[in-house]
Amino acid sequence: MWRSEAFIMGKSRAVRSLYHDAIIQTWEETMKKQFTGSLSAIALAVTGVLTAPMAQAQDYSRFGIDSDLPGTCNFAATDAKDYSGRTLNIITHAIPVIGEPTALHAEQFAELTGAEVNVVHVPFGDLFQRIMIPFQSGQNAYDVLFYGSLWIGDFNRFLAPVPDAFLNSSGMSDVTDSFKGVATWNGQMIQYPMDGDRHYLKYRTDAFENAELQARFKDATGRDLAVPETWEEYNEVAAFFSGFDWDGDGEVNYGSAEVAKRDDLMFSAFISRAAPYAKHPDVTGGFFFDLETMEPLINTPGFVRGLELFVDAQKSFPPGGTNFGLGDEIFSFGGGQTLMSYSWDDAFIQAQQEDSRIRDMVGAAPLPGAREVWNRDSGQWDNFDEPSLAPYMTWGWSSAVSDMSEEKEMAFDYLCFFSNEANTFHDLQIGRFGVNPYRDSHFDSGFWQGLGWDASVADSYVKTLSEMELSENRVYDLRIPGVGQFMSSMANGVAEALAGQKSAQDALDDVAKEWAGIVDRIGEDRLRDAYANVVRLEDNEG
Amino acid sequence: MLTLQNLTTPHPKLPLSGLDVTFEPGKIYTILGRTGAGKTELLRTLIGLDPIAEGAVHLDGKNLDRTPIRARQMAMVYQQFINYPHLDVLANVAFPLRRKKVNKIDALARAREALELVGLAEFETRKPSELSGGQQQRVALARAIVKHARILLMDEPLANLDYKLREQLREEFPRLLEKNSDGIILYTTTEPGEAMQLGDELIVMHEGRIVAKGDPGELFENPPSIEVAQVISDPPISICAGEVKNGHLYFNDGSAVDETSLSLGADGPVRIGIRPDALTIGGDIPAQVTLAEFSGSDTIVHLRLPFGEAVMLVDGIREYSPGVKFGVSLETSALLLFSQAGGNITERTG
Amino acid sequence: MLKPKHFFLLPALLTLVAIILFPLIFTVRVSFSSWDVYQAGLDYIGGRNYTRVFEDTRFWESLLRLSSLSFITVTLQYVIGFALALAVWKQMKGGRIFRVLFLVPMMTTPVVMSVIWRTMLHESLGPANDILSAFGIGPVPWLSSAAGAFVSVVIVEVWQWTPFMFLLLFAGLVSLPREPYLAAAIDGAGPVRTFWQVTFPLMAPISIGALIIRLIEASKIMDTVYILTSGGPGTATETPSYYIYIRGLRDFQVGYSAALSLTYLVLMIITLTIIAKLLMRFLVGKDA
Amino acid sequence: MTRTYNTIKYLFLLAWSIFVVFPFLWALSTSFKDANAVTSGARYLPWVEFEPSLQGWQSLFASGSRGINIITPFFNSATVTLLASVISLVLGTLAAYGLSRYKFKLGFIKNADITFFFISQRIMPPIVLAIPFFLMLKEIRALDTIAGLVIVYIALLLPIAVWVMIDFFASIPKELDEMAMIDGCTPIGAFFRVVLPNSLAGLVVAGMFCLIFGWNDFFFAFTLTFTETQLLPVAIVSLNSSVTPWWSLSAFALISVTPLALVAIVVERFMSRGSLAGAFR
Repeated sequence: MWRSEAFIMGKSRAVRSLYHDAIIQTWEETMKKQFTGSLSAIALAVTGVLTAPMAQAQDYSRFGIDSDLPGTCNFAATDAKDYSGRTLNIITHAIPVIGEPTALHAEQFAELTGAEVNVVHVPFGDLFQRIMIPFQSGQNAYDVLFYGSLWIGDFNRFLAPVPDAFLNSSGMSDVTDSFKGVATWNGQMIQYPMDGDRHYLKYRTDAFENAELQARFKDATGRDLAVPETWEEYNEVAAFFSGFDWDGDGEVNYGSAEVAKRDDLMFSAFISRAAPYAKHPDVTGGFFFDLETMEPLINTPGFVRGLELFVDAQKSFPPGGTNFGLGDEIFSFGGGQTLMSYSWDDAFIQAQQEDSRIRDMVGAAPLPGAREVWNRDSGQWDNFDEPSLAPYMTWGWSSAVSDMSEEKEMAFDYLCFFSNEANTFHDLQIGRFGVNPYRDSHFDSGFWQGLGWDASVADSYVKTLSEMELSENRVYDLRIPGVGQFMSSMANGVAEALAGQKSAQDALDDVAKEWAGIVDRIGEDRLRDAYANVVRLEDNEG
Repeated sequence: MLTLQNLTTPHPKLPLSGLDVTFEPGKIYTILGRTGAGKTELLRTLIGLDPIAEGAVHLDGKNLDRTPIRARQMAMVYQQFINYPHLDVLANVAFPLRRKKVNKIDALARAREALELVGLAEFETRKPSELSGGQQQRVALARAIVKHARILLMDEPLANLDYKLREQLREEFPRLLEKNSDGIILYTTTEPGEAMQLGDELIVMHEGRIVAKGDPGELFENPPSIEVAQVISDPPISICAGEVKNGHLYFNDGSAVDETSLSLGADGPVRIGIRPDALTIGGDIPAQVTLAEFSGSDTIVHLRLPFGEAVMLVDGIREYSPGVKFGVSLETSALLLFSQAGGNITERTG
Repeated sequence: MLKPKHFFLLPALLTLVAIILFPLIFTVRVSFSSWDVYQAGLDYIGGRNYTRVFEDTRFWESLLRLSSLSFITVTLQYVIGFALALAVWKQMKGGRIFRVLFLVPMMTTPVVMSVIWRTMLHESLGPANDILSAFGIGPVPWLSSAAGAFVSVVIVEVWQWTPFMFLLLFAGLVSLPREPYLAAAIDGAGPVRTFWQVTFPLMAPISIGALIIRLIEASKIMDTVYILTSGGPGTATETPSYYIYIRGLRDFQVGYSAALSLTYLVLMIITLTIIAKLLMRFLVGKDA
Repeated sequence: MTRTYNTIKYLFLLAWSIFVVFPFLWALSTSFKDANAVTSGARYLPWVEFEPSLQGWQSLFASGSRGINIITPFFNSATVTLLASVISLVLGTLAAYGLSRYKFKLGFIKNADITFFFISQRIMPPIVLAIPFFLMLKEIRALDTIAGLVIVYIALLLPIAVWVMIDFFASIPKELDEMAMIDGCTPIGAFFRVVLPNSLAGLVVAGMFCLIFGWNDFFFAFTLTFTETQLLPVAIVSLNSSVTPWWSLSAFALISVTPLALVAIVVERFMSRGSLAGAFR
């Protein structure tokens, strides 16, 4: 059914080189032929009635898709629109993650509708300011924005709500509730879901299933080797597998690759590690802050424990591991250097590339949990027999339309087209695109097996992801104004602890102090209003 | 006619103070003075490069203070060999003419003529940097005279040349400057010989003031003051302390000068000037060499005499090691007498 | 009254003032406001931002770090640049190739070259440790230890900017007058004495210029830190401009970062002026 | 003695040359790698140690979604850099000449202060100016345009031009321009007819610095444009996604260094002729 990504890409590359010439010839004819059809479609679009036009026997395989799939914004529907002479400006992440599909679908959109579409690609670290400066200065710079969904707390004032027509689109109704929640602010959907991201554990099955290594592990620790269920276990396993060549490729292997570089998303690695210790399933009313008082909870024992374990894990990092950015982590795990890693899908997908040395030697599992969880209501550690998990729905990519845009309709049309059924299935298959499951229909092991994955790998992948959707103890990003300040302050404290400049407690105490300062400056009430949105999601009220 | 009235400049180190002097066309004025006497400053002020604090410069009665440099009808030759490095020799010389809107053909013709005059005709396509120092200065000279400026200013034009070239060019000057003979030529130098030889009139400067002006020979013979006496002779006139007592002249070691051609004034201390050629080897004044140096084909010997230090000029190149002692004699008829204040009080009988 | 001298100066001066005046005044104004990510606007909050700067140990630590970083890098650049210039000064075989080669690093984009360096210093995938391991050294924690990260930044800065020193010093050497060397040769001075008594003093003015300009540029060091270490590990390589960048554009605390910048600017101007005077005194032996 | 000295000298030169060249060789090698070749440890020789791939180079010339096409950014960069450099050079040269030949005084402000004002512009870290410049360009509707960037780059480059040219003019004897005025030039004419033609070496150096700092600026090109006016360094970071594409960046590093390496050859010419610091000595 589904062919391997490489095959499809190979095909699409060949097609691409051919179609450019062909398209130009056929385009004018097509335009003429469809002139009347287009007109009616425009009329429909203008009146805001978005229905799939009659299924035409149109072949869109030149766009690299197998076939157009039914859906509100499919190729045929988009083809029917005419935006010639109009311009759409898009800001997105660097190529390839999100950036490549943005550009790809922009090209397609331009070709189908006649619009001029400009795309600018920005590295993650500077994306926020590139969007924020024009927002704050009232400059209408971009119509469509792709960015980290956690910034909704800062951006919400500048975004256009998703119109009803799109809320009812076929693609949108398939989006899982948690990702609809991510896109919603004060009950209104202002982000357009096009990606689902979360952290999960990746590990090397070849090592865990190796009888000799299992025996050696047992000798050394007295415990059976198993995929870690708590972070203590994670550290222990990682430490054991550090410093020798356990996969026999001639290079020394290590236990854990983590994003530990301060300004490179390290904050989300830390949250993943700390969440199970700090997020008590029975405690409501805030994870980062006490919603009532807006007191920072960042220096409470749960977080401190998480940080101590993070610091401890460093001994299992590969050389340079304490300065790993996401890219290094992907290279390290995806390249077969390390036993385990946890972050977004990228490293997993990298490992599963067709030419990968460790293809089908990897497994996915939920992030480790904790057997002891800090209960801030009672002020003590509560014990759990089964490790308590606290899946971190770490920021995923999201998209939105600027409220200043003068081309809102076209902008939403583009986003809807971007995430139409055919495009989404195409994008999901390509690891480097960074588009990950976020619709109910994506949690299907058969789909991934179709890409050539082993059934066991695909099963563990889908199971892991969908279980997170079901968890009642999820942690969300701090989606409030100034999230960048909070996260950078936290990352700085964590980095100081990692570097041994401060103890975990001292570092987080200082972070808490800074956080209190930020709350003072931004205003407690403003933050509480925003944070309530997050707490509602976490407390499963949203 | 170029007139300076109480010309005073604000130069922070070497200001001119209160210069009053008139220059007449058709004459070469040599301005003699030591380094730092204000000679260059004078020329620069005349041409408008340096500002005036007080007083004025008039050309034919017209105050020049509003006249831009380029309109002052003056030409200048610098001590440094200043030519335009990016232009060839011919273009260098034609440059001022072209600025005066002389058409190109005429300008080049006149430039060639000037180059001919300075003897560089065959070098016209070279760049200045490809010429020797003397040749470079000839180019600069050609560029200065080609303009036929009313006033030609020459600021120690020979100072940076070696001895031989200097001699050679100096001898050529009268011929080279012939074309400008209806103008005013101001020529500064530190060398008395040069000043004597070239100047129709000699001006001596010292510390920003004009201390003497007049016929070169006359000034040489009878310098009006010690300041003048010291610069007007090369090697300089030596000054020793002395005293007039009872109608006799004594050096301060008590030795008497028995000279009847000098008429002496009242008793009291005086300063005695000894020209370098007044001393000759062989005599009964004990002398010890402190230093000997060559100047052209002469030898200048610095001596320690019983009554002070003095300089003696000896014909020819001679070796005198410091410390050597011999006797010298003094031609007392050539002595000059100055008051303590520095004024010339020499009076000669007969 | 417009004189010719104004014709020369004013176009540039007015252009620069026109371009820079608004940003400068704006920065001063905004430093007294609470402009932040949640609200853009020029309210007035007095000197609160400056009080915060004063208490911000991270900023002051970064300043200290910068002073040692720029002192070390600029000194190394100067010494190596001078040595290179002396080495290729006299006619020699292959001199041209060397000279062109030595200039090239300066021509490269720091952002991009820092990425290349980062790959070279990658502790398990890069050639630096690979080559050192052949000599039995390492693995060196280039970017993951405080000392290593500091050294890495120094290496990259030296690589990138020694050419600048080389260019200026070589140009200076070539234009030195000959006479003092003849005199030194007559005195029988050896190469070392000639260097200290003739070359070095003659090169003093150009040295001062080069040092000052490099200090100015080095104090803004940002691209290298950003790419190589992101200021880490911990805050081990965080420089003021990188810190201001984090506060200003990452955290988007526009008001506070303006206060930081102006404090930094004033400090830099004072420091550089003092350094310039000291250099003058030591190298030329007179006051500026 | 001389032999030993020469040996040391050549060893030193050789060592430094290797240090200088190594990153480029490494970049050259890396530009032909793919993710697999990169993640399998340090590899140097294509074919021998890894299977070369053209991925890095292709991504720089691919159009649209497959990478970036650096042709347009290349010309944008060239246009902005050249325009800003030429304007800065013209204005800076005039100002430097004025400052080196005339005395200015406005209250307590004198030449040295004006010179310092120019040079001090380089002390300001660029980050500080990002937002003010953004607002300013917004007012004059110059955001995301070549013109806007040129304006900002002038502020960046003018100080460099002034600094280099002041030093240079100090080495030209002032008697030269005086002579030109005596020979009938206006002060302005003296500058253009005599000083300027003899300033080529200084202009080359100042021009070189302008080109370097303009060509290599990343920050303003990044902050003050949206989608229309992409410059080269900004285009390349388009590829810097969560996986740092060592291969594309390496290929790009080699491309971006080429135009300025040619400048290095020109500069070396002037440098060796001894005409850079003092054309008249």
